[in-house]
Amino acid sequence: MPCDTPLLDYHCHVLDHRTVGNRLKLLTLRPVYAPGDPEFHCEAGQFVMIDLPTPVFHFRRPMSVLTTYESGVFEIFYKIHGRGTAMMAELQPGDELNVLGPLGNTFSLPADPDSALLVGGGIGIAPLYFLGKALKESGQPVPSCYYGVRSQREIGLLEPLTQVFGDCLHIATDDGSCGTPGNVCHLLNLHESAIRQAKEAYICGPTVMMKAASTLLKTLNPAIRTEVSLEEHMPCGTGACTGCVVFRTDRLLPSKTCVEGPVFPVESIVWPTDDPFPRGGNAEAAACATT
Amino acid sequence: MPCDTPLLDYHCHVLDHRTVGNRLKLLTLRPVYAPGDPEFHCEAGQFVMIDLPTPVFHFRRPMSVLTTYESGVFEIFYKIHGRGTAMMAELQPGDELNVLGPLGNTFSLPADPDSALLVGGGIGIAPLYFLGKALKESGQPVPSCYYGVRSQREIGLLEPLTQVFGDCLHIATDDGSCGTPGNVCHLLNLHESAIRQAKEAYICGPTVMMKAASTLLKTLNPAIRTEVSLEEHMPCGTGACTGCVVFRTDRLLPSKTCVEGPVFPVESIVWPTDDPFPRGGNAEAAACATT
Amino acid sequence: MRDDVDLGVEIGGLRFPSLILNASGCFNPSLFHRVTPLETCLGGIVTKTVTRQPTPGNPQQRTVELPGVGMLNSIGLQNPGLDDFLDREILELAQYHLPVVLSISARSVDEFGEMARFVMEHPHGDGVKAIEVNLSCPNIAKGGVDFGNAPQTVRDCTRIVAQTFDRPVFAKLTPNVTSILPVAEAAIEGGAHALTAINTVLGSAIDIRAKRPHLRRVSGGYSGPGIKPIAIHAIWQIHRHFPDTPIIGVGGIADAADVLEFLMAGASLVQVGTSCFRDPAVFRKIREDLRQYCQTEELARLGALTGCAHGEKMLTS
Amino acid sequence: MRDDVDLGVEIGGLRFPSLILNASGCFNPSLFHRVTPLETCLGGIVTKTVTRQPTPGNPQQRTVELPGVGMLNSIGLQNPGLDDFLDREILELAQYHLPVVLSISARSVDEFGEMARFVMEHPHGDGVKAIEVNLSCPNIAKGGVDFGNAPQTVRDCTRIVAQTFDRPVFAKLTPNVTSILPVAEAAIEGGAHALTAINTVLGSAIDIRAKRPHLRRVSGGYSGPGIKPIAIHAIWQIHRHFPDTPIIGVGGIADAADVLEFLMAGASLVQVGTSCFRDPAVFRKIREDLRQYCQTEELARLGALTGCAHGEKMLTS
Ligand SMILES: Cc1cc2nc3c(=O)[nH]c(=O)nc-3n(C[C@H](O)[C@H](O)[C@H](O)COP(=O)(O)OP(=O)(O)OC[C@H]3O[C@@H](n4cnc5c(N)ncnc54)[C@H](O)[C@@H]3O)c2cc1C
Ligand SMILES: Cc1cc2nc3c(=O)[nH]c(=O)nc-3n(C[C@H](O)[C@H](O)[C@H](O)COP(=O)(O)OP(=O)(O)OC[C@H]3O[C@@H](n4cnc5c(N)ncnc54)[C@H](O)[C@@H]3O)c2cc1C
Ligand SMILES: Cc1cc2nc3c(=O)[nH]c(=O)nc-3n(C[C@H](O)[C@H](O)[C@H](O)COP(=O)(O)O)c2cc1C
Ligand SMILES: Cc1cc2nc3c(=O)[nH]c(=O)nc-3n(C[C@H](O)[C@H](O)[C@H](O)COP(=O)(O)O)c2cc1C
Ligand code: FES
Ligand code: FES
Repeated sequence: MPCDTPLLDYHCHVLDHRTVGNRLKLLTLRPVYAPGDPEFHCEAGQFVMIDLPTPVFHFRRPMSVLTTYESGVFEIFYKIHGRGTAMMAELQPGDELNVLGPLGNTFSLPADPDSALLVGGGIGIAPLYFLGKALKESGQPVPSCYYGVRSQREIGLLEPLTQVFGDCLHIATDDGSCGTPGNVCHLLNLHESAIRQAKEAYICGPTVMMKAASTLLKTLNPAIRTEVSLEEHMPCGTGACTGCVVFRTDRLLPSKTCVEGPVFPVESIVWPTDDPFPRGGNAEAAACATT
Repeated sequence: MPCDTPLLDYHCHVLDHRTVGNRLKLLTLRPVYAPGDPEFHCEAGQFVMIDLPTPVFHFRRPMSVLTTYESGVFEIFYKIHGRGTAMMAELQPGDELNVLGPLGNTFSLPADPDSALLVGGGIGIAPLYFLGKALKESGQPVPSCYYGVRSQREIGLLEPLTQVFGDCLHIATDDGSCGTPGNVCHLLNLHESAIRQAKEAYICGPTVMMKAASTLLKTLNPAIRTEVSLEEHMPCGTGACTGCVVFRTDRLLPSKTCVEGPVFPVESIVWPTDDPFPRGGNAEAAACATT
Repeated sequence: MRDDVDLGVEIGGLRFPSLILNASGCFNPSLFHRVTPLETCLGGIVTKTVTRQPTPGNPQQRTVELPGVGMLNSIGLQNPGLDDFLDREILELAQYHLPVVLSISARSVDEFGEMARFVMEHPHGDGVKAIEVNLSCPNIAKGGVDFGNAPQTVRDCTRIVAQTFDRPVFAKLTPNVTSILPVAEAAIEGGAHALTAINTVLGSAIDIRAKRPHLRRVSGGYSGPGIKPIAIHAIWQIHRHFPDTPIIGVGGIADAADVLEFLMAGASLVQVGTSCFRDPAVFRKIREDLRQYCQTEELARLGALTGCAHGEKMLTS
Repeated sequence: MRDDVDLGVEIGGLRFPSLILNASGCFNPSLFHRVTPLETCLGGIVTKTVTRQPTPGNPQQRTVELPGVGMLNSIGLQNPGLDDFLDREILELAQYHLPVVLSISARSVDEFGEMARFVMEHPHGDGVKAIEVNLSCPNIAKGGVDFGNAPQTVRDCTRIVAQTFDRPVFAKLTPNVTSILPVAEAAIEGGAHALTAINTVLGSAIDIRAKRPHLRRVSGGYSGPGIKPIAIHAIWQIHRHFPDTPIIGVGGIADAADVLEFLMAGASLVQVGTSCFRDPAVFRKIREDLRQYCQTEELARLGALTGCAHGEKMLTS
């Protein structure tokens, strides 16, 4: 059955755009609605595809929604990484851009928010912040948030995070400039008992970090249900290209991260290998052009 | 021998940019010199290659220099034609752009300026204005200028033209909205005696107009020496691509309009045919890719 | 100005209400339908390429953005297989009330025949209005050389499908050949009702920071604006030599002007692939602009433009 | 940071002080020298393709701008012929103190041999340090099919030049083939010291306003950024299968990052064509950026990058 939930390419105005850390930006967008347009609405874990302000051929950039406000105003928290985000960083208040969304699935709401763990790395904190804030605003207990970054300058959202998570916010920095020195696994190890009590965990961050953190959680608490939010390259974000897939443990065909994800139960996915030239000569196999 | 006259990609500031007619613009550019840079200098008939302000792949656009001032400030008089000139039309005072030049040859100075004829069509008037002004400023008599355009709104430079040519300026408009009704050949026919007395003529405008006008001049005055300034598509403007050629009556190989031209003695060139599919099946001949 | 413009076209007895289709493997009907109802912007739906068995496809990285010019993909024909398509997906597609073109690929000539037969015999098979034979896939019997590379295999694959399937068959040609004419001719001899041109162009890109290819499989299919000149060349040549065979033009189309270029070069229908990744509403925009063009040019039938750049045809409006 | 970076490379005993050359037919030494002295930015000069006799070339329109992706050309090998080149032009080129690579094209295998012999015997012939055999030209004996399209003719043309000419011979390959490997292999068998890849890609474009092709000859050679993925694919494949044969990479290079991509894919030298039309100073910019890269990466020899994306090689700096 064709789904009839409207999905829109929202024409947005930049309301605010500020630097909040080392190459970290906070972008506030206000959708300009045409008559009949549904208000922009989204949930924790979902993302949008941001069109870049250039006539040059490009893919849109997938970005998690950090938070939404009245009238569908929403925020994106992003890191200047390559050419696309560098272009985004030039946006000025008043500038216009197209944002397709909301896309993807959502985190499943924790049965027991009190004991739930949010584990974030770098800009992976965005959807976890959304989840924490949503729980808090709906009057639920706030989960603990474990956040690992390189250094203090990489945090960006310290104030809003503190506002939402209060004492439940735990930060680790590689260089020890804020919170616990070390990576997020060191931090988790320090909170072993919380982990053992938790029923649910939500992880978002770089792949290596998600892999390590989910393994650690599983070791400490074999019964924990962990969801991870994956970051695959997304040419379309709309399930059209089959480019963004993740292989699954429970089925033959890999899943499109943009429509079946980005959130997956960790035990259902096969972590992508980091070896660009796997043994067996795959790298030199004649490419199948259309594909 | 490698020629050592410096040729520069002048970094220019837009000093002024105004609309002077129907899709007609006058662009004033000021070269910003680095230490040691030669001052921008050019002569009647020469042109520059204007880089477009876009990251998108494109060719530069060839434009005649209309006139030069102190410190190498110069003007371009152009018509908004396609995508490149439309982009140029967006330039604001203070904007920067790169201009390679001066390029091409010059008109040969008339032995007898007094009787010389300048015949212009549309934006082809630019190099002729340069020639007239240069002669006047060097204290020589001013040639007659015959200028054909569609209508009054297409003239653009009425005031400067009047200043340079005074009574020697003759205008024809297709719709009769200014000067003599009809095209430039009608106008020339009305000045038969001037044509018969002339030793030299200089023509610049659309190909059909140049072809017709030069034929008329030759008929009325077989001894007249006519130079035409050609408008070929110019990918490089620097003699690198061999794309801008015109076939010659006096040699086997065609000439590059950008380095051997744009000015040619009319009897030495073969007018390009307008038939896109000449008889003989050329159009379907297997293309030679590298070429 | 006329407002009774006909944007449609008929091929092999099958009528497409508009000559704009999606390209195989670059589309998601259910999600795109939420952006623009498909009936209002497409003339038909081309499925992603389906194989006999479910195919998991290639490992990541499968795609690369090539700024300015397009992209590379090496998806590896991921699809749930023909059973799943006919049991399930074809029923979903029926909801859009558009002709469905099934793109198929196989590992041998016989398997192509088997797939066509399977469609004929399946209770939902009549939902398939035409088959597009994707020839850009490796022929296992010939050591993995693509079927599309040689006239003989193009002829054989097309023929077995055309002989088995009683509706129109389109042969989708690869541009990765010395000349497209022998393979086009072979497909026509094999009974193709139309030729789809072009599939992706072989290309590669290196990640200079990582000092390795972007794609895990090194090379992949190049698509997007950068292949448009190659597609136009292919279509021009095919239309010049086989003017009676309709061409479905594809490769780099991003706007209505591109569609006009394809039609004038000789295409009867067009498909839009890569450019809908950036803009899922591109089909609607193209359709609106083409309708506008026909009105301004007083053209009753957009399809009348097909091949008009070849010069010898009169343009009837 | 080191400032003794070596940007040069040696092929078949011939040393190029820098691995950045111009591409054949896209350059004007005398005028570009006025923008940047050639010795300071180029490693050698490749001539436009010269034929035995003067060749007037094709009628206008010869070029089309393809916004964003590149251009088409159908120049038709216009050149004043080998006599003029050796009598006059070679003397002018001598002033730049750079190795001169003569690009040649002929209408038959024998004529290729005749041209090589002519160079050997001409009093100014020793100014030619290498010959690049342009195989993208029609073989009159084979009804106008390009020499570059078939291994046999590639081998024959290369061999006759390599047997006659006592300095390095480069075979310039066309990408318009089903696979570049057989023609690459044929050129190596014929005695090529290096392979230049790639020449232009066949393409076309329609002027939708005029309803006719932009080029008088309809199709032409596609060059510029849009062909870079095709060139990288070709170079990757050649280097993979013939790692001992140096490759001169060409196709869409516009900046230093592009050059790095070509080197890592397997090129030993590169040529820059279309992008110098917009910016004649592009050679200098590329050279400066590459020197900068080597300094930052502590690379003593830029050429050490050749093929490093293939993974099995150690990167020696
Ligand atoms: C569902 C989802 C949500 C995301 N949310 C955020 C967020 O909230 N904040 C944030 O800063 N980043 C987020 N990312 C990552 C972000 O999309 C990339 O950092 C960004 O696309 C990089 O683009 P670029 O042009 O700067 O980099 P380039 O390297 O120049 O991009 C080249 C191509 O690779 C893709 N790409 C490169 N890195 C990544 C990556 N890490 N993930 C996905 N695609 C990549 C780009 O989209 C582009 O197609 C998210 C990614 C996904 C998939
Ligand atoms: C030596 C010379 C001097 C010129 N001087 C002037 C001048 O002073 N004022 C002025 O308005 N125009 C002048 N022109 C014409 C001007 O170059 C074109 O109008 C302009 O290039 C059109 O660009 P576009 O992007 O607007 O058109 P498009 O049609 O979008 O351009 C597409 C391509 O075709 C080329 N092209 C299109 N029309 C022409 C043309 N008529 N001549 C040359 N190339 C063309 C463009 O340069 C570009 O490469 C001159 C041309 C030449 C060769
Ligand atoms: C991600 C992707 C997947 C594709 N999958 C298929 C496919 O399954 N079958 C097929 O015949 N073509 C496939 N193609 C090729 C397209 O249908 C089309 O021929 C090609 O991309 C050129 O058109 P475009 O430039 O508009 O994308 C695919 C292309 C892309 C980009
Ligand atoms: C205008 C033009 C003329 C060319 N002439 C020749 C030529 O005479 N001989 C040749 O071998 N290649 C010729 N080429 C091909 C180039 O040398 C080069 O292989 C191709 O353009 C790809 O490189 P690029 O994208 O950097 O231009 C020509 C290319 C262009 C654009
Ligand atoms: S990004 Fe295209 S299918 Fe997910
Ligand atoms: S414009 Fe390139 S040679 Fe004249």
